[in-house]
Amino acid sequence: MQPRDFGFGEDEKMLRDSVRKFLSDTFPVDKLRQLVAGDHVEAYESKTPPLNYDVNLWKQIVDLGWTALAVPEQAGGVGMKMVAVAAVAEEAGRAALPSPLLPTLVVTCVLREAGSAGANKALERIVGGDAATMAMTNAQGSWLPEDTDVGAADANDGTRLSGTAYFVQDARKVGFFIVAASSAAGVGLYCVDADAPGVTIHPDHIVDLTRDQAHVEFADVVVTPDAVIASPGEGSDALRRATPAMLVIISADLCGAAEWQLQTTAEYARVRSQFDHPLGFFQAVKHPIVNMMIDIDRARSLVYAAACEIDTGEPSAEITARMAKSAAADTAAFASNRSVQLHGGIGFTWECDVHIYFKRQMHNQMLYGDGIYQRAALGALL
Amino acid sequence: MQPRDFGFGEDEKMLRDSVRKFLSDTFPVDKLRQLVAGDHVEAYESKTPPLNYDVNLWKQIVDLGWTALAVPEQAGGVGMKMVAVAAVAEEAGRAALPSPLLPTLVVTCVLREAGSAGANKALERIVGGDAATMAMTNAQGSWLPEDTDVGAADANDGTRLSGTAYFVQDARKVGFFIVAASSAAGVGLYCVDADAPGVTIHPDHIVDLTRDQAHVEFADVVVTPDAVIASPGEGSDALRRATPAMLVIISADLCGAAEWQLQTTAEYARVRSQFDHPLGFFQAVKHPIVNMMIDIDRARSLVYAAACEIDTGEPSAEITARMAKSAAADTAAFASNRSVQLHGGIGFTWECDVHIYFKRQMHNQMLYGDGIYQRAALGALL
Amino acid sequence: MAKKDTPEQADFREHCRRWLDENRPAPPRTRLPELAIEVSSEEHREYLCAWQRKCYEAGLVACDYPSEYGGGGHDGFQRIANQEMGRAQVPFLINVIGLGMAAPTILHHGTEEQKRNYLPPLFAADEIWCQGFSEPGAGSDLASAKTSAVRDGDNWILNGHKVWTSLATFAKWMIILARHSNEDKYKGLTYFITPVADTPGVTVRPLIKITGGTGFNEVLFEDVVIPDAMRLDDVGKGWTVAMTTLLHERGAAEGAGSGGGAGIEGRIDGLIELAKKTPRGRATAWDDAVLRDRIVQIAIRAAGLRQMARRGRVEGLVDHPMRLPLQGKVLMTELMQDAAAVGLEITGAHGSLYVQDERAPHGGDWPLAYLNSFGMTIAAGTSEIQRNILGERVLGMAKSK
Amino acid sequence: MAKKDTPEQADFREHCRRWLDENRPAPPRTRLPELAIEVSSEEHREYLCAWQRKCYEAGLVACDYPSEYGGGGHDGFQRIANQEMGRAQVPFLINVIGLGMAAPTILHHGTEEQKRNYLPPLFAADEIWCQGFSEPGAGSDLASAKTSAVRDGDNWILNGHKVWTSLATFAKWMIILARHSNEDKYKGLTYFITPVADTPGVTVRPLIKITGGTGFNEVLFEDVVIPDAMRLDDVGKGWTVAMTTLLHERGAAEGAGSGGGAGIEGRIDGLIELAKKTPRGRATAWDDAVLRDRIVQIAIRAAGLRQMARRGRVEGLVDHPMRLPLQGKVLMTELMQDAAAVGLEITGAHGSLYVQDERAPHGGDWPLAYLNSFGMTIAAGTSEIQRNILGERVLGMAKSK
Repeated sequence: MQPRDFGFGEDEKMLRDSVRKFLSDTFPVDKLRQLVAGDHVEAYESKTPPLNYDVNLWKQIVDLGWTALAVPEQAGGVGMKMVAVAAVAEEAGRAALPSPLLPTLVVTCVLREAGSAGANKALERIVGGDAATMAMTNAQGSWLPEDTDVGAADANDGTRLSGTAYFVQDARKVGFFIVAASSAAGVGLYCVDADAPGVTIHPDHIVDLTRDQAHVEFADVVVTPDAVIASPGEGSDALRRATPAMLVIISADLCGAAEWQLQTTAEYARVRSQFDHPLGFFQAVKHPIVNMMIDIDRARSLVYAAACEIDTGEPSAEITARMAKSAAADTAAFASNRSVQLHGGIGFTWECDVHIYFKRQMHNQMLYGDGIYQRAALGALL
Repeated sequence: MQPRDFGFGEDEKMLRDSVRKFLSDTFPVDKLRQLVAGDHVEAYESKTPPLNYDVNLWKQIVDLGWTALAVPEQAGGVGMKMVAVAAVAEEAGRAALPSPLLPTLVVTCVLREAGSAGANKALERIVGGDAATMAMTNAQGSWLPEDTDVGAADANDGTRLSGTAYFVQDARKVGFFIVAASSAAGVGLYCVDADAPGVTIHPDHIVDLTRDQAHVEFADVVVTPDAVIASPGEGSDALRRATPAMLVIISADLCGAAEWQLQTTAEYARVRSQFDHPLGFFQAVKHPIVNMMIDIDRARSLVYAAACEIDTGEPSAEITARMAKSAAADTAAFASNRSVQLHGGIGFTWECDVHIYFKRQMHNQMLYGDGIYQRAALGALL
Repeated sequence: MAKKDTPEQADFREHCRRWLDENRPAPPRTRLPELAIEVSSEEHREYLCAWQRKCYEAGLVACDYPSEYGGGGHDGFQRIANQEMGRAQVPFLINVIGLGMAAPTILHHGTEEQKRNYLPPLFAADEIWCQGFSEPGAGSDLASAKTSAVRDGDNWILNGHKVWTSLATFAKWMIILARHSNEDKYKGLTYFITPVADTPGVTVRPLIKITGGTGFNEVLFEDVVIPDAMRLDDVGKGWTVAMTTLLHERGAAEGAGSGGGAGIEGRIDGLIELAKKTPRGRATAWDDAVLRDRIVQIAIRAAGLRQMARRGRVEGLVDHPMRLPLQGKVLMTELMQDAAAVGLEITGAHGSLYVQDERAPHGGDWPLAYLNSFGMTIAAGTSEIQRNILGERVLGMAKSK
Repeated sequence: MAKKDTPEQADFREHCRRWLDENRPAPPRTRLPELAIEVSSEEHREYLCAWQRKCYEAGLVACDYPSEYGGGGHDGFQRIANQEMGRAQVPFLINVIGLGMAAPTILHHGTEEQKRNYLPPLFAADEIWCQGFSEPGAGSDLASAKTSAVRDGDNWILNGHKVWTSLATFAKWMIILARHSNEDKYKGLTYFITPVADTPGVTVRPLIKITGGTGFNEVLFEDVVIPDAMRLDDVGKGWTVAMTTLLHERGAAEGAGSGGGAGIEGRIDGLIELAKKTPRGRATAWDDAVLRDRIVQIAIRAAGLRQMARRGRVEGLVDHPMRLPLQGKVLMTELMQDAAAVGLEITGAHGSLYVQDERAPHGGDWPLAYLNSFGMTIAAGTSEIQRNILGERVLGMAKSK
C-alpha cells in the first residue's frame, strides 16, 4: 500500500522549505554566477580546471545536517525518508549548487544498502562532515559496476586496489571515495581516503561549471579490513539495490534545475517585449514554455513516486526510478534547449545565467545513463 | 554523374501538368467525396466492403496512357523515366485517386526488372489496358518476398500455386496478379489472371476509403510456362531490384496527398477566423502548417533524387529511395494529424474531406514498410 | 498504484468488488462503443441506463454527493467506486455528461430546488444530460457563443445552433451557454438548463464522425421557451458557471468519470501485450528496440500522469493550485492519441484493417482509437487552447488573443 | 552528389583541385575555430586573410562577379570552387560576412563607384566586413532598429548600439541599418556603409558566448560622421536592402559560403563514424538501434536538405519561387543543432568532456557544436521568425504580429 501523499508530510515540507529559503538567501543566482562563471578564460582555458567551490557554504550545509539526512539514526544521522532526500536534491538543482552534496547523498544510500561495519564507519565520517563520492565507472563510461577498471587483490596487509576510476563526480571536494573494484570473487566496495598514498586525482576539463569531475588513479592502494564496505561479490548487489536511490537523487536535481529554467524563461517572456507585445503573447514562445512545465510536472511526480516506493520497499521502485530518470533527463534536454533559444541573443551570451543551468543539465542528463539508456533497461522490466 | 535537374525536363513537366489538369478538371475533391465517402454506413458496415471505383474514369486514364508510362517502348509502352512516373504518382496522391494506377505502375517496374518473355507479355497486357497488382505479402505482413505464404510446385502442365497472398492492393480492380511463390529453388514470379480457376479474392474491411485490399487465395492454380515472369530464385532478385521504384511510387503518392493536406489546411487557416483573428495569425496554427511544408519539401526532394538515381542506374538508389519513404511516411503522419486537429470540430466530421486523405495516408505509410522499418534497413546500408 | 484507504473506504471498496462481481451484466447483443459519448443505438441506451441505475442503487454512483440530493453523502468514495468499476471492466456509465459536467455545476450554482429536482434522476440515469457550449462559427472560442436568450416576462426565448453535443439524441436536458446581451463578450453570457426531448422548437441532428460512427449531434433552437426558473446562477454569470463545468470535465479526464472502458491503464497494457504478440521480422514488435523505446515512452507518460494526479492532492508538492488540474485534459487526450498512433505502428500492415474485419488486431480498435482521439484533443477546448490557458493562468504570460 | 559540369566548369574544377593540392597551407600554430565568425585572435586573422588573398589571386573567390569589380566574370564557378575548397578541407574564407552579405548587397544596390571601391579589397580580404542589424532591445525584430542616422548637409551622423556583430574587432567596414525617421517602422530605415576600425565615435566591445569563446561583439556609435556617399540605395529603402542581405545570408546557409569547415556533410559522416567507434555496453553506439534510428533520421534530413537545394534550381519542380530558398536557414541551423545533440547522446559520459580535455571525443567538438548551434538558430532571424516568414510570405497566412 502506497501512502497517498508519497509520505511527504509536515516534516518533509518544513525541511524542504528551509533548504529552499537558505539557498535563495545565501546563494542566489548572482552569487552562483560570480562563483562559477566569473571569467570565461579561467573557466575553460586554465591548465587545471577551476574548482568553483565555496568551502564556507559547504561548511554551513554540513552544519545544517543535509549530508546526514539519509544516514540512519544508529550511525548518528537523521534517518529521514527518501522523499526528504529527493526534496533536498531538488532544491540543490534549483540553485545549481556547486558542492559535493549530491555525490555524498548518493554514497550515503550505497552505504545504507551495504550495511556493513565498514559502511557504518563511513556513514559516521559523513555525519562528521566528510564529503564522499563513488569511484565506480570505467574508461568507457559504463554504469555497470561489473565493468570497473579497478582491480582488487588480497595482500597480507589487507586488499590492494589498482587501476583507474573515471567520471568521478566532485572528486576534488571529497574526503573519501567508495571504490568499486573487481576480483575473481566479484565486485567489492572499498573506502579510500582522497589523500591516501597511491591515489592520484586527474581533473577532467568538463563543460559543467557547477561541478568538478576527475579520473582517479589507484596505484597499489592498501585498504585495511575495516575500510571494506562490501566484500567481493556483495558490492554489485549493494550498488544494484542502491540504484533506484541514485537515480532519484539525480532526477530530483534535474527537476529542480528545470523548474529554475522554466520560471526564468517564463519571467523573461512576461517582461521582454518584441513586435509591440510581451514575448509570451506569441504561442511560439508560450507553448514551448508550457511544454517545459508539463514535462517537469510529469518527471517530478515520478521522482516522488519512486522515492516513496523506495521508502516503502516496493519492488517496483527500480521501474519507477528509471522512468523518473528518463522523464527528467528528457525534460532537462528540452528545457535547456528552449531556455537558451527563447532568451534569444542575450541567451547566447556568457553574462546570461541560463548557460550555467544548461551545462549542469547536460551533465545531469548523462549521469547514470540518459533517457534512451533507462528506457532500454525498462524494456527488460516491463 | 547525376543530372542537375533530376532529368526532369520539358517532357516530364508537360506530362505532369496535363495529369494535374485532367484530375482537377475530371475528378475534383467533391467528386472524390461522392465516390468514396457518400454514405458512412455503406462505407464501413456493409457485409462486403464497397469498391469506391469509377470504371469510366479508369478507362480514360488508360486511354491517356498513364499505365503504359513506365512500359519500355519495345513492349509498346512510352518508356518514360522514373521521374515521370514519380510525377504522375504524386498527382494521383494529390487527388487521392481511387484506382489501380499505383499497383499497376509498381507491377510495371517489377516486370521491367524481370525482363523475361513472360514479363514482356504481361507488359503488353498492361499497355492493352489491363490493371495489375502484386500478390507477394504473407499473413504476417512481411515485405520480404522470401516470406511469401504461396508455394510453387512443378507439375506436368506447368507450375501449380497454392497458398494465400495477403494485403493485395486494389485486388478487385485488376486483370491479373503477379504472384510471388516460393519453392525449394527460391522465389519465382507468376502471372495469374484474377478470374483464373482456383483464385478466390477475399476483400478486407480497411480504413482507407480510396482503395480496396484483399487476401487472395490460390488453390492449386495452374500457371503455364509462358506466364512465368521470373523462374524460381530469380523472383526475389527482380523484386529486390524493383524495390527502389516501388518505394519511389508510394512515396510520391504520399507527398502529393500531403501537399493537398498542406494547401487545404493553410487555406482553412487563411479564411477561418477565431478570437477575432484568422486562424493563421496564431503561431500554434501557423508553425505546424509551416512544418508540414518543410517536411513535404524534404521528402519530395528525396523522391525525385531517388527516381533520378534509378534512371541513371546509381547503386545508391536504394538508400535514397528508403530515405524518401521514411521521410514521406513521417511527413504524412504529421500532416494527417495536424490537418484534422487544425480544422477543429469540422475536421472531426465525416462531411469534411480531410479524413479521406488522412486514411489514405495511414494506408500509404505502412505500405512496403513505415519510417522505422526503412531506417532499420538503412542502418545496414550506411 | 492504489492509495491508502480509510477503514470506511476499505469496507466500501470491498463492497464494490463483491457487488460488481455478483452483478456483472451480460454483454449487449452488439458491441458497445469505446466511450459513452459515442452511444448511438437505442439498444445500447436501454442497456446502459439500466446498468447505471443498478450501480446507483448499489451506491456506486454519486457516492460523494449530499444525501438530500440523492447522493451517498460520503467522502472520497467515488474515486474508489470508479477504480473498482474500471478494474472490473464493467460497462461505462452512460450519463457521463450529466455526472461529469451537469451535476457538479448544478451543485455549485443551482438553487435548492434545482438540486432536488435534477440531481436524483440524473444519478439514476432516468434522465440523460447533454451539453451545449460549442457553436458552428465559434470552435474553441466558447465565449463567442451567439445562441440568444431573450427575456420575455418570466420566460426566456432561445434561438441558435449548438454543435458537438454528445448524447443529445437521448437527452432530456441540456446545460447551455447563451447570450442575453451583446455588450460584453463574457458578461453577456447566461447559463441555462433547457429541455431537449419532445420540446417544440428543438431539433436534434446526428453528425457523423470521421470514424464513420455517430455519437455527437447538432441541436437547433427555434423560439424555444423556457421558464426563468431554469436559469443557473445570475444573469451575466454564464462564463463563470461554464468555467466550473469545464474544470470538472478536465478533472473527469483523469479517467475516473467514465467508469468502465479500458482507460489509459488498459491502453498501455494493451500496447505492450500487442507488441509482444505481434510478429515483426524474425521476432516480435516488442523485440524491435525502436518500437519498444516508443512504447516505453508512452508507458512513462502514463505513469507520470497517474502520479501527477496523485501529487495534485499533496499540498506540500504543489506550487500553484491550478498548475496540475489544468494539465489533466491536454495530457490525457494527447497521450491517448499518441498511444493509439504507436499501436498502429506496432500492427504494421494489419493497421489497415478496420473494425468489421475479423483479422483486425484487437478488433480494429487501434485505427478506431486513433481516429476517435481527435475528438478528445479538439472537443472542450483544443490542446492549443489548453496550452494558452496554462501559459496565461498558471505562468502569467500575456493572452495570445 | 556532384552536378554535371559544362566543359569550362570541368576545366575550372580541375584547376581548383590542382591548385588547392599544391597550395594547401600549413595549419596555424593554434587550432582554428569552427567558423569564420568565431575568429578572435590576431594570429588567426593574419593567417586567414593571407589565405583568402591567395585563393582570390588563384581565382577561387568572387568567380562569378563581373570582372570590372574585381570578379572572375564567370557563371556557376563559385559553387565549384566552394565544393572543391570543402572537399580539400582547406581553411575557410575569413571575410564571410563580406562575401556572403555585403558583396551581393553592394552589387544589387550600390553605385558604380561603390562597387569599384569596395568589392576588390573585400574579395582579397584586404578589408574585413561586419554587419550591424541586431540591437539590444530589438532581438529578432530587425525593423525596430533604433540606431539613428541624422542628415547633416552632405553627411549623416550615426548614434546607436549594435550587437551580434561578428568580426567587428577586425572589420574596416560595416553594413548597417539605421533609422532616419520615426514616422514609419519600415520606411524610416536607411542602409549605410560605415567605417569601424580607427573611427572616432565607434567603440567595439567583444561579447562572450556561452561556449566561453568570443567572436561576436557589440559596437557603439557616438556621433559618428559619414558622408552621404556611403549610403546604399535611397533614403527609406533600408528595409528592402536589408532583405537582399538576409536572403543571401540564407542562401549562404546552404554551406557554400564559408569555404572549408566540416559543413553538414562532414557532421553527418562524423556522427556515423563516432557512433561506430564509440563503445556502448558490449557493442558500439551504432549497434544501439534507438541511437542508430536517430542518426539515420539526421542523415535523412541532411540528404533531404541537399536535394532541396538541388530541386530549388529546377523550375518544373518548384511551386513558389520563395518556398525553398526561405527554408534554407531554419533547416540548416536546426539540423546542425539536432545533429550535435545526437552526437552528445552518442558520446554518453564522454559528452561531459570539453575542448581542453585530451580524452574528449573529436576534441570536445560535440558539446562545443551544440552550444554554438544556438548562435545559428537565434542570429539573423530566429527559427521562430523564419517560420513566421514562411507562413506569411509563402502560405499567405495572417501576420503573427
